[in-house]
Amino acid sequence: IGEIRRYLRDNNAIRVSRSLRDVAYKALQVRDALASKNAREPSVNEIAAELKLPEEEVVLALDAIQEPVSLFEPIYH
Amino acid sequence: MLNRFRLEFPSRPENVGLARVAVAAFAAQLDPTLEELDEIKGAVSEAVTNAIIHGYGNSPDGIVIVEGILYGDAIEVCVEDAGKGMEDVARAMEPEQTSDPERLGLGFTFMKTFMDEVKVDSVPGQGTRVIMRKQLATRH
Amino acid sequence: MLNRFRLEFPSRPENVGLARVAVAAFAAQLDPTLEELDEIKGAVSEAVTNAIIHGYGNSPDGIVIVEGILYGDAIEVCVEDAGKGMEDVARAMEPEQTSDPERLGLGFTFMKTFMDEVKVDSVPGQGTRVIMRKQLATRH
Ligand SMILES: Nc1ncnc2c1ncn2[C@@H]1O[C@H](COP(=O)(O)OP(=O)(O)O)[C@@H](O)[C@H]1O
Ligand SMILES: Nc1ncnc2c1ncn2[C@@H]1O[C@H](COP(=O)(O)OP(=O)(O)O)[C@@H](O)[C@H]1O
Ligand SMILES: [Mg+2]
Ligand SMILES: [Mg+2]
Repeated sequence: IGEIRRYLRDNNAIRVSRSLRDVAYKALQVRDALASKNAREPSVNEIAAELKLPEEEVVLALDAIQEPVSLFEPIYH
Repeated sequence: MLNRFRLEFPSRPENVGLARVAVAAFAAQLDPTLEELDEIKGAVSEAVTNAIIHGYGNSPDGIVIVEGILYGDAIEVCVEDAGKGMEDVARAMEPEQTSDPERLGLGFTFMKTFMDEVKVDSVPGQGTRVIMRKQLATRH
Repeated sequence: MLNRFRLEFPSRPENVGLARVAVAAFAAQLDPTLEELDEIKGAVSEAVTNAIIHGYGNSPDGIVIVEGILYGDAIEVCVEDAGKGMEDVARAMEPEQTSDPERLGLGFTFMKTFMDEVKVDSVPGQGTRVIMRKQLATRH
């Protein structure tokens, strides 16, 4: 059982589910914390490491709280 | 068929994450639950990892193709490689079957657990195509 | 060239998000800041939106191709359609130039602001290819 659990964790097959919004807001909090601590913008890797998540999961989560289409121009009027 | 995509990338381990989130962003169009989304992502990780390590023997020069198709409330995901293929697919899909003693041989078992249907076409020396389908709970 | 991908999908507005996430997940391999990531995503959104609404005139039957290539600390993103193309690319790229009076005509301006280089190849009646490159700040 322990071996399977480790396998699952290492292979990212199962993780404790956190909502994308939850991850995104945590990522933004961590970004602010790291930015003031290091006096520079943190990278996605640094934020992901802090959250113990793969970086592409952070990317996916951040996109989920973004506008659905073009940032600047609506696709339909 | 409502929508579809096709993604191609070299067989590098860092692209497993790309495949996983591309399928997740696509599946999100069906408004899945978080759990359904994690299951789809888990199945994609297993299939793409297999293409890279078994299909191409960890060489970064192969091409992996991931396709997604939406049908009503179902998603179909295909993962294809042009790698070494399998002699006996039915056997390879059994739990704890692995050609690598360091591995657990549970990849196909997870794919079958996470998805409703898993079909595998494989030709030795030519490659493998894994076709997975999942029906999402209708909430509309 | 370190890594690359190719993504194809039909010209449906819901696929703008798929393209944006795929490029962002791929760009994450270069370890960008969130700001760099947002700029890349913004540029991709504009180019893919243009392919859908201008290239294919909002018809969902066209195919949009998005490619990403990593070179050292730079990323190149190409967005291609086989739609109606442009007669005068230089003019279309000027700020506030639009063929649709309801739009702002700032898409190319944003692409040029967000990325270091933007090149456009377009043939009337054949299609358009937008090639964008961004050098990321080196932090290693
Ligand atoms: N794409 C593939 N190409 C060639 N062989 C494969 C492929 N996918 C799976 N296999 C074979 O099937 C076996 C079982 O796969 P899996 O259940 O994922 O277990 P594991 O990856 O832990 O070995 C592998 O050990 C390998 O021999
Ligand atoms: N992929 C494309 N195919 C055909 N025409 C295009 C394409 N992309 C842009 N254009 C033309 O260039 C113009 C300017 O584009 P852009 O700066 O994004 O402004 P907008 O989309 O607001 O019109 C568009 O109005 C359109 O006429
Ligand atoms: Mg496996
Ligand atoms: Mg535009």
